[in-house]
Amino acid sequence: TKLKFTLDWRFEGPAAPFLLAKAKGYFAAEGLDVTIDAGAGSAGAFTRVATGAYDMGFTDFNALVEYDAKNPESKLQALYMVYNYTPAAVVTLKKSGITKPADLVGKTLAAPVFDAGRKAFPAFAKSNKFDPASVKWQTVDPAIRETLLAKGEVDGITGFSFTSVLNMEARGVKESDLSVMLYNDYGVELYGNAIIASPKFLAEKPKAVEGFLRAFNKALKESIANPDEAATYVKKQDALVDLALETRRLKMALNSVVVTPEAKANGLGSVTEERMRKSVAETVAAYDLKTTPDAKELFNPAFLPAKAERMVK
Amino acid sequence: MKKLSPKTISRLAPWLLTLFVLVCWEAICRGFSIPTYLMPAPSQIYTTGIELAGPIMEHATHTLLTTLAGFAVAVVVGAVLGMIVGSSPVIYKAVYPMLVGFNSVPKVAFVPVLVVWFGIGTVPAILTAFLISFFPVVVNVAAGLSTLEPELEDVLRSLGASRLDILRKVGLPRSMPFFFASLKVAITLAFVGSVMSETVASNVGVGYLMMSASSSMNMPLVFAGLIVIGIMGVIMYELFARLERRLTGWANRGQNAAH
Amino acid sequence: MKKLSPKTISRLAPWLLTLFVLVCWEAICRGFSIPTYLMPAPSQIYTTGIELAGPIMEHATHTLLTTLAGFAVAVVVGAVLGMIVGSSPVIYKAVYPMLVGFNSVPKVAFVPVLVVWFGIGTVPAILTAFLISFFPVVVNVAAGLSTLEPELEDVLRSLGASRLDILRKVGLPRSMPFFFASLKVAITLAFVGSVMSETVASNVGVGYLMMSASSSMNMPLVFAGLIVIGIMGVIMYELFARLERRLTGWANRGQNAAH
Amino acid sequence: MSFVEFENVSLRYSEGGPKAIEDVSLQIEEGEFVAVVGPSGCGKSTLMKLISGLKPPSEGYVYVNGRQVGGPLSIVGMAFQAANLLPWRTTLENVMLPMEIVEPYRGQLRARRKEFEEMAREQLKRVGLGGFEDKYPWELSGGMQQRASICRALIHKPRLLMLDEPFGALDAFTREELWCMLRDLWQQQPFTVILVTHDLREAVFLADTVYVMSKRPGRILVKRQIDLPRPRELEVTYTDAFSAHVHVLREAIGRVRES
Amino acid sequence: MSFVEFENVSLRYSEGGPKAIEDVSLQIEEGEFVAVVGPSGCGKSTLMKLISGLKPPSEGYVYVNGRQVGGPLSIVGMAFQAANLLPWRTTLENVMLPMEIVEPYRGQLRARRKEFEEMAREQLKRVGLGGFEDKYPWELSGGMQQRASICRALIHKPRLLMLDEPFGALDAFTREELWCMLRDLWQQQPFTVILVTHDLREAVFLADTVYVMSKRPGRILVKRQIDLPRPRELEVTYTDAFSAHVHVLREAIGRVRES
Ligand SMILES: Nc1ncnc2c1ncn2[C@@H]1O[C@H](COP(=O)(O)OP(=O)(O)OP(=O)(O)O)[C@@H](O)[C@H]1O
Ligand SMILES: Nc1ncnc2c1ncn2[C@@H]1O[C@H](COP(=O)(O)OP(=O)(O)OP(=O)(O)O)[C@@H](O)[C@H]1O
Ligand SMILES: [Mg+2]
Ligand SMILES: [Mg+2]
Repeated sequence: TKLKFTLDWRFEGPAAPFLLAKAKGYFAAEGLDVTIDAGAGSAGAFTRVATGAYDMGFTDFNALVEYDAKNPESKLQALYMVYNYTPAAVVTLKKSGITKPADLVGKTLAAPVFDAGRKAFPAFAKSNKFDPASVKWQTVDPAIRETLLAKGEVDGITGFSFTSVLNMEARGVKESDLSVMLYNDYGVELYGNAIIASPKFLAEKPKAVEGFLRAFNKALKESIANPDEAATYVKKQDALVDLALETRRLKMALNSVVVTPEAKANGLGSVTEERMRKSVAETVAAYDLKTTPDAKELFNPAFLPAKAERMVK
Repeated sequence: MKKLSPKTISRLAPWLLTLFVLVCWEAICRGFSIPTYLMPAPSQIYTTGIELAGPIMEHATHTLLTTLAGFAVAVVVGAVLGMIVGSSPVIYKAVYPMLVGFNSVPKVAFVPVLVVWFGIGTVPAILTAFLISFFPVVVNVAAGLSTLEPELEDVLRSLGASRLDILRKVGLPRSMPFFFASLKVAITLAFVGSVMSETVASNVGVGYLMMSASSSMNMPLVFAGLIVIGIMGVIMYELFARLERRLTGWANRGQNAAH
Repeated sequence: MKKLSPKTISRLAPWLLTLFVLVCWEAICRGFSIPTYLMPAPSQIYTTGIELAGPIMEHATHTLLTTLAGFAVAVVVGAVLGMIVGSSPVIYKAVYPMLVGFNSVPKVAFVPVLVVWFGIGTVPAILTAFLISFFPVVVNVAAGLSTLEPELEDVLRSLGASRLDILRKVGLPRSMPFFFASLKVAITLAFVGSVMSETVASNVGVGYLMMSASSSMNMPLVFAGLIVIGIMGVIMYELFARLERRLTGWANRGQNAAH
Repeated sequence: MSFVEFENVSLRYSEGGPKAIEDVSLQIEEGEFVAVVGPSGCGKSTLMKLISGLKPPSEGYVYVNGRQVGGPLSIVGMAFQAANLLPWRTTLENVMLPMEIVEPYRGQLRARRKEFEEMAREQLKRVGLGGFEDKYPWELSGGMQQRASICRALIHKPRLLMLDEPFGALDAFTREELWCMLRDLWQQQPFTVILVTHDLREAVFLADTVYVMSKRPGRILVKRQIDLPRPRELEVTYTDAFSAHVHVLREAIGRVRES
Repeated sequence: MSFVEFENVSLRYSEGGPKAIEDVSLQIEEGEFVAVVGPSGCGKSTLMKLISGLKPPSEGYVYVNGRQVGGPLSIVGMAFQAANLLPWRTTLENVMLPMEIVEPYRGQLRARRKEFEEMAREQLKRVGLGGFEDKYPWELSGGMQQRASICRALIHKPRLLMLDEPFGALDAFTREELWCMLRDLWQQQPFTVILVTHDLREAVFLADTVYVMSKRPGRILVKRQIDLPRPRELEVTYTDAFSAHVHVLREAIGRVRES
């Protein structure tokens, strides 16, 4: 079966499991002929799947919540929660004295308007009991937000933890000089990126979806076990990437948002009903959505591989 | 029914065409039920546009001013550079490859650099608008000058006119049709440049508006932004077209003659 | 020391200028110790470029082909549209505002739509290159035609030539200087368009390379990409310049004459 | 009905502007050789434009070949007052132009190009331009351009040949040579010729009928039959009958100018 | 040294090409009225370009006013063979052109514009173009354009007036009127005139010295002093002395052509 799959971003460390699964023939073993394309952001990837241009994709779960709230009749569903935590984080320089969320009051943060961290910031503020309106935002392109922080022109940024930390390092700021406030560490319940499928594909080729997830799950576990090897598949896909950098990125992603306590307890890819409800509610509040979608509509665990296969240490 | 005079027809034509395009667009959106988040129908865009007219206008004004500033610089710099390039074959040969190379490069790549140097906001947007739009002016002015009929040049040379005189009295008037053609291209590029820069780093402007609308999946608003830019572009064009008609009527004499 | 002939000077000039710019750039980067992540020095870019020459060339070839495809379509469509617009005042009036409006809009906004229809990769890139670069051709061809001297047109009209004949025998040759001027602008825009589209929706091409390099903080590679585009732009320009010299020598006769 | 017929024709170049010619009626038979003389600016060239269909009359009717003239006709060959050679074509290519437009040559051009080119070369040689076939118009002297333009008017053997001051830039000897060439062509196989000239000897030597036009607005004041026997040799210009004709016409123009 | 002096001057338009004029030596005194005649294409216009400094000689030396000519001089007024009026200027503006370039008028233009314009209108009226001041060149007939171009050459009272077939497109009467106008201007306050013409009567009536040039490559074959007493009235053209001069020149040209 042919299957078109879109990533949320470019071929980088976190995309390793997908590329590994393809390169090692795990997809082929399920009878799938998978094409993996790079994306240019969660929103774009999301649209690609929503419009049926792509059969499946790897995108931000919260975008799905927002989309579903605005298009209640959509049958778009998440099937495998890859990032158990949202990678969103507030990053500041330690020397600026901002070390806890409350220190952000009255400060200026830089991020693109579509940044997941920026959009979910009200949830972060609420969990930490300060007024989200008390910070000022500076809208910038992803490419320069870290530059602005490094130059001290803004007090902090929001972004994916693993991306921003590495970007800051490239700008000569060591990880030890940064304070990284991962949302989930500060009381936010949001989920991160999930694998989603277009309604049409889901309805017509359920077997293919199941096979895809099975293959992916296998690859993900392998990646967790041996991230160094997994990262080489990124290099194979795109000769230009810096292998060391992507390996680090992959490891950071796996450690901070994939292999979480919850994932260790319940297995990779799954969600708990309780947290899911809270998470959706948080999103609805933070994004200022008019309706609250049904959590059961949003995540469909039916295609997940057996729990035993998904367990990690 | 009265027959329409050719003048009325040509006055109505752009409106009719616009209407026609809008109707087709609406029909396609409805007919194929294209989802809103992909491509909203004009009616939806209109509703959203009216609803949010206030903020849209604010952002649009900002973008317009930025664009005009960048465009003005581009026209001046472009015309001067074009004159220099167009009147000396050696400079032409020397400068052109560099200019072409520079202009083949997407200007977005420079916006971060500009932002870091000039801070976020209007200055990088003006500079981007300038950088993106001066090239067509250079090319066309240079082309106009270098295709100047030597016979006309000789009229001035025979009077002992200086190179500057020749440029002013023959070169520039002769290049006007080229110059105005380039303005039409340049103004559209200036809009593209400033909007692009606004999407990269700004808290105001249509570029920002579109980014923020698209991040909250409000596609009708994104398209409303696009359409507002388009309309501003048309208005600017109309202004130049008037100026052009006054200044290059001589070159268009064939069109006006009653044949 | 031998004195250089004017011909040698004008052959060396572009190289000297390029060298000069590179030296300045290097000096500025070192002098102000501008950080690499902001603006790498040419020497760094060179090192990176040589190191990764293989993959860069692969991506560049892809971009070049994409660009040329889009550009070719743009030239054909632009020239045809320009002819239609330039030879009828009514169509001119009707179509121009719409075209200007459309071109004031950043084409990036359409890339996602194109992706949905055509998938990511080459087709949207070609289309973007086309969409962004056909307008200058239209404008210039139309300007060339509408400023055609009626005297020359009359030569053909007096022979009972059809409108098409007049277009072919007088209109088009007369518009060649305008047309070539527009090609210079269009090819640079075509590069911008395809690269832009590649940054948004592709797994290959210089645009993809630049995005991927910039997300892994490899700024010298980003700039190497930019420079490769620039060089390709210059090469394309050089080709047109040759063609232009053959086809519009008559218009540039003043430049070649030994006065 | 005559071959060319004017019925009370007037022409205004702009609506409400002054009349360039007024209330002109004339008949020209097929095969007639007509000369038109009159003071500078009286409307002779305008008359030519009306006959060839380049301009529609503001009032009255123009018939050529039994049909009302609604636009340019392909049976016409015209040498304009200014040579109007196309600058992007060599002399030979300029002369070949009618062959590319007018049937039946056009259809046979591909098959018989060599032959037609030979005809063109022959014609050029006859006006003294042998060896200049591959020169561009701006490489020719004024008189040479004029001669090339005469060749262009003749080459396709038009049924109606219109010459607007064709020999004005030529010295007396070359001029007389060309008179004889034209006379011979016409004598071999009569076609209709309308010749505008300021040289009364030329008019009398060549024409069957000479029309004298008044000052602006041009009207036909005198129509004079030249009854000198054919074929005429250059010697006829020294006869008294010839001088008498010239004298009468000269008187007539003198009166015209004073009125 | 004479006012204008040629020392063995040759000119090739292209390197290695044929000579347009060959080994011409001549002296023209200040205040002399010189006419140049010769067959079409013999190099008369070329000679004019050499004197006015529009072209440098390939061999030999050209001196004007005691200095070697290195480029165009501002003491020259030139009427080209083609009228070469600037199409974006009205007739009056075209005539005013030298006032905007040549000192001392240029410096005084702002203060005395009214006065200068009055001069230009006056001059236009004298050549019969009163009432056409605000027309554009393409609204004038061929002869009218030529007359406007004569005005442009005269308006700034040049010390060296060069006229290249200035009356070729005029009828006999207008022509004679302009002869007289030119004669009167010259008589009032002599300046140097070089007149190219094909009309031998014109040459003899106006000039002190007539040069006859050979076929290409042009050489000076005959230099004839016209010793008719000044001031000359039109009646002089009917005298035998006059006819004798014309006859001799005619013979000379006849020989030239046969050689
Ligand atoms: N395109 C035009 N627009 C407006 N007026 C024009 C145009 N062409 C000619 N005229 C006017 O029409 C009149 C007649 O012009 P025309 O060219 O027919 O004269 P002509 O007899 O050919 O003169 P000449 O012997 O000088 O060539 C002139 O007064 C001229 O100003
Ligand atoms: N720009 C040019 N390039 C090349 N050759 C030229 C150029 N101008 C003139 N010639 C050549 O030089 C010769 C003399 O030309 P010129 O114009 O001086 O003749 P002329 O005596 O003025 O003739 P006419 O009486 O026909 O105006 C001609 O053979 C012509 O072909
Ligand atoms: Mg005329
Ligand atoms: Mg000449």
